Amino acid sequence: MAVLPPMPKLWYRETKPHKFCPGCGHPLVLKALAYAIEELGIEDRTIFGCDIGCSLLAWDFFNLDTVQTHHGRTTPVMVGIKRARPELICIAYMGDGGGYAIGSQHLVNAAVRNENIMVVLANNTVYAMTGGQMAPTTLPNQKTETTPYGRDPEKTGNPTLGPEMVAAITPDTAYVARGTVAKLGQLKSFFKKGLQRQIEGKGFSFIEVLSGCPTNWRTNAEETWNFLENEMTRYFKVGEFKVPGQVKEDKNE
Amino acid sequence: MAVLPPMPKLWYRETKPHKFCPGCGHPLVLKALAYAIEELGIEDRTIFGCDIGCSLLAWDFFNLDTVQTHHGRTTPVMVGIKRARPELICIAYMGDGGGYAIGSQHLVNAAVRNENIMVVLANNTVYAMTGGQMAPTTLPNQKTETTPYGRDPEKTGNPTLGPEMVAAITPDTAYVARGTVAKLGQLKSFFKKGLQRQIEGKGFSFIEVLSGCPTNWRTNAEETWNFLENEMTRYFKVGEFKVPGQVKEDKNE
Amino acid sequence: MTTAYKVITKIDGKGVFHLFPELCKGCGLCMEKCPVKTIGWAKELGVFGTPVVEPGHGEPCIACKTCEMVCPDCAILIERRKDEKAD
Amino acid sequence: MTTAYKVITKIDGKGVFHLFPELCKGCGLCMEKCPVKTIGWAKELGVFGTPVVEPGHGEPCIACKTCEMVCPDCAILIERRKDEKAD
Amino acid sequence: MSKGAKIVIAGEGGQGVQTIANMLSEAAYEEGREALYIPNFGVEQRGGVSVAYIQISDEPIGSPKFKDADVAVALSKRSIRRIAKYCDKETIFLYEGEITDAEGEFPEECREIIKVPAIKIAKELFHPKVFNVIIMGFIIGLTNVVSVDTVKKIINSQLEYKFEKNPELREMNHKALEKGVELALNR
Amino acid sequence: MSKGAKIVIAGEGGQGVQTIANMLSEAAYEEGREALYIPNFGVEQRGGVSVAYIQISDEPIGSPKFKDADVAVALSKRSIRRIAKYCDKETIFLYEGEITDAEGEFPEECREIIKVPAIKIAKELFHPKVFNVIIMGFIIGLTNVVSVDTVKKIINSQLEYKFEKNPELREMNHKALEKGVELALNR
Amino acid sequence: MAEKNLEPIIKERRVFITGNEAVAWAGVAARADIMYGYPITPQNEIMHYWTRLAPKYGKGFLQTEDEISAGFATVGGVLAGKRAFTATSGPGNILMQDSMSMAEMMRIPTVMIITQRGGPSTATVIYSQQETTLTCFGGNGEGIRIVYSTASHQELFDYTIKAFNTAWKYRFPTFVLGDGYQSKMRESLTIYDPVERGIELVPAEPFLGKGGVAGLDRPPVHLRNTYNMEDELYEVVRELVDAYNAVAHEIVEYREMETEDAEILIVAHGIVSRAAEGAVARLRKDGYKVGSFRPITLRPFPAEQLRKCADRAEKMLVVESAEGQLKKLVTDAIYGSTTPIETLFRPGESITVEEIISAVKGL
Amino acid sequence: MAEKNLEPIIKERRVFITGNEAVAWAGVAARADIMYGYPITPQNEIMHYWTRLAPKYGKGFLQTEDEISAGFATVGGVLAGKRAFTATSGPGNILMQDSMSMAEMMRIPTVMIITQRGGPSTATVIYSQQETTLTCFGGNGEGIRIVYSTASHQELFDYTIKAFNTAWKYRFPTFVLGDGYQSKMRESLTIYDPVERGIELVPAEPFLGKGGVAGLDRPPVHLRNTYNMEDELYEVVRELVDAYNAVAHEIVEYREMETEDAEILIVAHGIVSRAAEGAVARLRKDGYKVGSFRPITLRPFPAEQLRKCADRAEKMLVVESAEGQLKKLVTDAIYGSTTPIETLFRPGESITVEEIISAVKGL
Ligand SMILES: Cc1ncc(C[n+]2csc(CCOP(=O)(O)OP(=O)(O)O)c2C)c(N)n1
Ligand SMILES: Cc1ncc(C[n+]2csc(CCOP(=O)(O)OP(=O)(O)O)c2C)c(N)n1
Ligand code: SF4
Ligand code: SF4
Ligand code: SF4
Ligand code: SF4
Ligand code: SF4
Ligand code: SF4
Ligand SMILES: [Mg+2]
Ligand SMILES: [Mg+2]
Repeated sequence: MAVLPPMPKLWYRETKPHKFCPGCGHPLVLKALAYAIEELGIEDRTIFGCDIGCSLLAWDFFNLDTVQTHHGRTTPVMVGIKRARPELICIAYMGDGGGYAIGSQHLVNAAVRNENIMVVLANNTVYAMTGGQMAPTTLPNQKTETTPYGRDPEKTGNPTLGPEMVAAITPDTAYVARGTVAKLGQLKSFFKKGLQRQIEGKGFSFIEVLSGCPTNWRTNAEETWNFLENEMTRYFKVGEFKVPGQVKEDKNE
Repeated sequence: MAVLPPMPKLWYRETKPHKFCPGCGHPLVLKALAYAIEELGIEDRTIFGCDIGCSLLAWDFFNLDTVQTHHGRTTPVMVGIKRARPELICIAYMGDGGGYAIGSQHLVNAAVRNENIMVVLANNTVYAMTGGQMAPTTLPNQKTETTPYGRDPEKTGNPTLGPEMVAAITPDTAYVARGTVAKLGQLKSFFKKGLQRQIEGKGFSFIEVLSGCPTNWRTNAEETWNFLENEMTRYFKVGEFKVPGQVKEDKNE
Repeated sequence: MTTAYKVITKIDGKGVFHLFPELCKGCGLCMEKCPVKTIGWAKELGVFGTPVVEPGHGEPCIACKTCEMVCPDCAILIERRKDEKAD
Repeated sequence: MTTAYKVITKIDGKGVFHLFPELCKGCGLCMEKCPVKTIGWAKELGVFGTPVVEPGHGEPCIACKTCEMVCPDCAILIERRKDEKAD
Repeated sequence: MSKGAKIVIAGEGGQGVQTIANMLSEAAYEEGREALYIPNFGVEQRGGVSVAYIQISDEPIGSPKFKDADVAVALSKRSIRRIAKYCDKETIFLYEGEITDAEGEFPEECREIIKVPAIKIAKELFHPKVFNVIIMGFIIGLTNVVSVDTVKKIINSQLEYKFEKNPELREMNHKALEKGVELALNR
Repeated sequence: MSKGAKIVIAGEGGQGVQTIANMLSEAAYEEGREALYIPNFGVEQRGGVSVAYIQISDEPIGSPKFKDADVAVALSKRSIRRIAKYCDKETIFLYEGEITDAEGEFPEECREIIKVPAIKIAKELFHPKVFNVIIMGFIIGLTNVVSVDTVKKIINSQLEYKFEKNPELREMNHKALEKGVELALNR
Repeated sequence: MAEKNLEPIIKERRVFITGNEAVAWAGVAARADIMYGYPITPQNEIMHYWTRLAPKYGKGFLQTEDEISAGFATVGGVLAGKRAFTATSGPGNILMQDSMSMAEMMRIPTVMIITQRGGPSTATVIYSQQETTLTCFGGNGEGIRIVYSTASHQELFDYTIKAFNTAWKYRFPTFVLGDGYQSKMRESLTIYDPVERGIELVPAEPFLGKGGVAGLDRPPVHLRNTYNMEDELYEVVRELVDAYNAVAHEIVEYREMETEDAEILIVAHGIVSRAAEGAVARLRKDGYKVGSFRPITLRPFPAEQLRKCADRAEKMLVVESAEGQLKKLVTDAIYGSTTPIETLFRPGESITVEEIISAVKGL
Repeated sequence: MAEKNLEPIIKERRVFITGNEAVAWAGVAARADIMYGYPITPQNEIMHYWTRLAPKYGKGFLQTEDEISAGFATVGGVLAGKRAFTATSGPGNILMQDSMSMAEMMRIPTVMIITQRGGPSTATVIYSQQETTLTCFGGNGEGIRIVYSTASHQELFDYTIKAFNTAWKYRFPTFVLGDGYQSKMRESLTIYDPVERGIELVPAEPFLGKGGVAGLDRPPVHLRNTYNMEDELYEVVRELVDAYNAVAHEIVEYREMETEDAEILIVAHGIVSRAAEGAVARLRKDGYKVGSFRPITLRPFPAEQLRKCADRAEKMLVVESAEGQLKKLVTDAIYGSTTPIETLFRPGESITVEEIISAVKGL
């Protein structure tokens, strides 16, 4: 038997090597996601939607019916699909720019309405596809193409804390977590929990993933891991923010 | 001396009686706001911006330079003004539809960036100007023109909790509160605190106000007060959510 | 900028109840909030052709000014009848 | 749908290190994560014309499969040399 | 004028302008005529003058609005100005009898200006609320554009829910309608 | 061909295509000529073939892209296909000497096809990294479109920061450039 | 899609309703499955009626957070294989152009009802024909779409049904253009079940989620609207344009009145064409040789048909409640014709029979 | 706005830079105060250079959450009396139309740079002329705006400066149209300080926050874009259109080449006009009587000027990297002319001198 690359079955081989840069975090997210879907056995009814941003490079990534949408608009497209055909499992995949900036109204309102879809957001602290501008998640003092002297929180605020925000506005049945490509096993389990919610018709799940962008960070492998595991985690706590059943916050009513 | 109506000095008399319906909450919000501005003595540099929604009826309401913008776009217009002329005090006035639905990306991102403006949002649980459709704040089971059989939280989620959300994403220097037209004195004090933040250059303030819409609620005066004071407050807690200095939540770093 | 307003003045309890019919839209919010329920419909018509309000329909006015405060149209001005302080 | 892939197989410590040069983009992520630092640059070139990786640059491989997991391109397959269970 | 009519009615919100406009057009539709009724609307939910444009015809109807009303009706003083522009020298202009000091606002040219004391008569004979039905009757008497019977049928079906609670109302409305027609015929 | 030239260069990201394209065009600008350089770009940040279009002329330059390159240069195998369409019968087609088995991809018609063993020579005489400079020299030798001296000046100013750290690099780059010119002249 | 149930979905009957109500009923009649929408005057009552009808007919509705979302959710619904539609106006129409550009690029058969209001900007909620250019060519594209401009409640009903058929048959985004008057006014029309009348309903089919395991039973569907190279894109757009042009002649619709011997040709669309036809009728009585031409499809435009009438006439009068938006369609369609064009432009305001008559008399 | 400081803000010099860099420098030269923007290829480097230049020249920058916000924030900046501008492309251009419609309605002198990319939809990030219609007529309005279509880096620089002057002088939203090639390519141009060259900079003035206490020292400023009645709106739009038409002749710009005796007239705008002019030069050498006409302002369009040339020619060839967007401007401008129009449309793709030559030869 020929030795074959250890690719998830769900990865569409005809398009591999994929289009992401060397060392990119996106394919790692998509690896964990593939395993989660395979383990749940929902390949036959899962629809994948990707945003504009480097996530668009995943438009032909999976053995899944896939639609590449517009910058920030993957959430409404997937909501539209889900509302039309609730039997489909819908996953919206986007970057931090797509989810927290231009598409934030969709994220917030899909969360509030408890839409029965899963949103996966790759947080790489920059607008990667457009060449490394400031994103809502850019760290204080981080240099980007539009903060050439470092992001000044006095002028542009602190990084957006997405899962924290979504947890604050979703009902108890929702699932909200932040994973990282540095912990793929954990990430897979987060995805499975989120998808499980959807399978059960229990509503919205949101998983942010800390993800590397060596190209725009201009980092080598060591620096990439360091930024991911040490710099980013100082602001972005990895873990679960809302697990159905485990109610943390006090609630009105 | 002729007896004169007890109007705030800041109300522009040429346009009174104003254009709001009998019993509307908007003018009560604008009464408290007027007193707050007068008491702070910032009439000479305050710019008022109103949204499309019944708030647009305030386009000629005040003795203040005023701009009526687009539905949901008052926040960015006021941010644009403030960034261009930081010496001006900028107040963005909008409804729950304008702020939590179509303009939610602006609200969220202005909050995260800690823009040095004040956003005032009148929550009347409906899209009033367009004739009473469901708003993000419509109460469970509340009948509206687009939820003719009552809002079903299973299908469209629970009411948006705006100040709770904004408190979750703003820095400690921000001011976040929810007032009600049923407590005008308290409301005025919330406005003053928010404006004080801005005067000091300390950043974003957000005040949601529970506000009546007898026209679309189809309520008489008694029912209006009852809905405002009893129904709405079951979901929407009146009070301060973020007062600089009084840190409540645990924070990352 | 001082425009002259028509005013209907009625005295009740401790209060001098000034009502500006060109402003009153007859919403009734004041009525509901009056602690002594003295406010009721008058026969005069307001700006929208609907009845305005007047005191004298319940216990005497205590000049608490609640009605003045809650009127969305600033159509009521309350003065204390005696030389008590107004606030 | 099974495409044949070129493979470079090298043995190191407990591991059989299969590297697929048509997939490896030479990012080095695997190298950094190897607990025994056995991964280093090879002289063979990968899909982008940059060097691929190989074992043998540090302590012997313990077949932990970390490199396999962290490779964004699924360019490494690790097999245990002995008849130990693979996972 | 029995063939068709263009009618514009204006008044304050709450005076029942749209109600009678709707009934008139619905009656014409019921009689198999072409009818088009368009309410005015603006950004405000309430306040402001309420205007209704009605066209009844035996031929397809063109633009929903028109500049040459056959009948123009003003129910309140400030509504006069809003409809004056729809009047030409063929227009019969009606105004409510309680409107005073408004001569300056009247349309510059029109065939006839008629004061209709509908509120007064309604108060005297029926109830102030049905003054708009008297006006409707007056319009019918004037134009003959729909039959009184059809309008009664429409009144019955549209106000059914009210009449159920209070059957005397039916009679009152029918009477008011007839009174209006009578006023027009005896003008 | 001294008057002007249309040059298209393609290779893998990292081979230095845009660097030499930029230098060539900047040199022409420096010499007071009209010059236009446009890099290709797509949605991907990396990966994919990197293409550069250069035009140097004494007259105003029209479209930034062209279909009739004077010189077309392929530095990697899969870049050949990307530039074949810019070749016509006047085009001189250059390809890097290490490319093998690519004959099928070559442009259908062109004036001349030349293999330039730049990588080999760079490895032997200098350092693999300067193979693109040899290519640049070859283009200059072929077209004479800018002077070697100007290009050296541009190399000096653009790589200043590198040369400061490692002064030998300057000499190496200059030599590589000259070697390229020489190769072209002796072809 | 064809009904098992032999009962007509709507009992054929004559009704006296508003245009918005007619559209909601037409949606039911067309077997639309789901509506996505965001409130905006004057289209609101389409949603109001739909939300009342939807549960009775087992249909879906989602009120989204804005028009951007409504447009993209509609795209999603269609991709999922459902007869999805939306409705909007004015500023909402602007915001939906982004999703409609996507639909244009990917040939997604969206259906959208536009009830024009005054412009530019928020302007008025009442009426205009100022969204003609926007609806025909909005977005960063080439207007590869179908636009029906309706003039009566009957047409609103008929063309809303037809829009679903056209969209699914040709796979171009399809628009039904109306206006605020039509939305709010009441006039009579006949509502009916198209199936009962023998009108075949073109079935909807899923683009995504076609069944089977993607990559196992069939190749996965991978849809995109982004390309890396300009020549790739050119091919795509060329194909789109060619496909569109190839079927345009099947799609064009128009209406002529007394054009045979018309010396003066009035051109108008939508509700203004009713005033134009009214004017023609009256002017003919007065002996004027006037005719009218009304494009029903604004995209594709009945160019050849208009050119014929135009060439016969001595003068044309383009009449619209906008500042030359129809005129641009006309001049582009019949360029080369030498019949002079006069105009009556009333941006944001209605145009009456009388005004057209006096404009014609003043020519 | 005039400088106290006698130092020129930019030392006049010849540079070899990208178009995006040229725009950023032009912003500085024009004394722009603040830029609001959202990333989109190919305009990104305008922001990149601006954020590097801004602190040095005491200028502001805000990266907003989307283009909707960037457009409306620009409106805000202008209302506050600052020379504010923004830049975008493609889908971003669609999203900014809402704010530009507001600017159109309220005569807010916004300045916006458009670097066209492929369409429809996300398409490509590279190049096109497919945003011509969108930029000229986007939104629910009548295109009451000024659009300069540039063809070189020098023009990008010159017209960006000019745009601020035009905008503030006439108070119409003003657009500088470029494309992705121009954004990314390098060619030479001269940058300079317009003040030093004696170009007067029209001062900006606040619409809001004019000083004094509103309602005490002066009436408050109350700005709106919403009206209650259609006749009110009609008056507003009429006034806008009239004001625009009255000054259009002062604004129009165009460029002719060899049109005097041209039998064939090539019409092209933007960077394609360079290929057109190149083709004319070469064809003339071969004895072809060819000329070219290039509208520099697409809004207002140099209609009379083009008509003159068109009437002299035997044939016209409209050439554009879009499917007839320029052609529609042309046919509307010169309707009545009988010179036949042939076309060379390459939506989303560049057009070379050679292609134009062979198109002309094939006529
Ligand atoms: C409406 C619109 N605005 C802007 C863009 C340009 N754009 C494409 S990708 C992108 C940034 C993507 O950043 P993010 O969402 O963080 O994804 P990443 O590339 O970092 O994975 C932007 C702004 C666009 N395509 N459409
Ligand atoms: C882009 C756009 N979409 C929709 C509308 C229509 N619209 C006007 S007001 C309004 C609702 C306003 O509701 P809210 O913001 O809650 O204010 P309220 O009237 O309740 O005070 C809507 C949807 C619009 N003007 N513009
Ligand atoms: S630019 Fe960054 S995020 Fe995009 S593919 Fe490359 S590494 Fe990944
Ligand atoms: S509709 Fe409601 S919110 Fe609007 S003015 Fe009337 S009462 Fe106030
Ligand atoms: S002042 Fe107080 S007591 Fe007197 S009428 Fe008003 S609310 Fe009633
Ligand atoms: S609250 Fe004001 S407007 Fe309402 S009834 Fe009382 S006095 Fe009149
Ligand atoms: S399996 Fe583990 S020890 Fe072996 S090379 Fe990979 S990471 Fe290193
Ligand atoms: S992680 Fe994968 S792609 Fe990167 S160097 Fe290692 S094997 Fe190659
Ligand atoms: Mg990102
Ligand atoms: Mg509301």
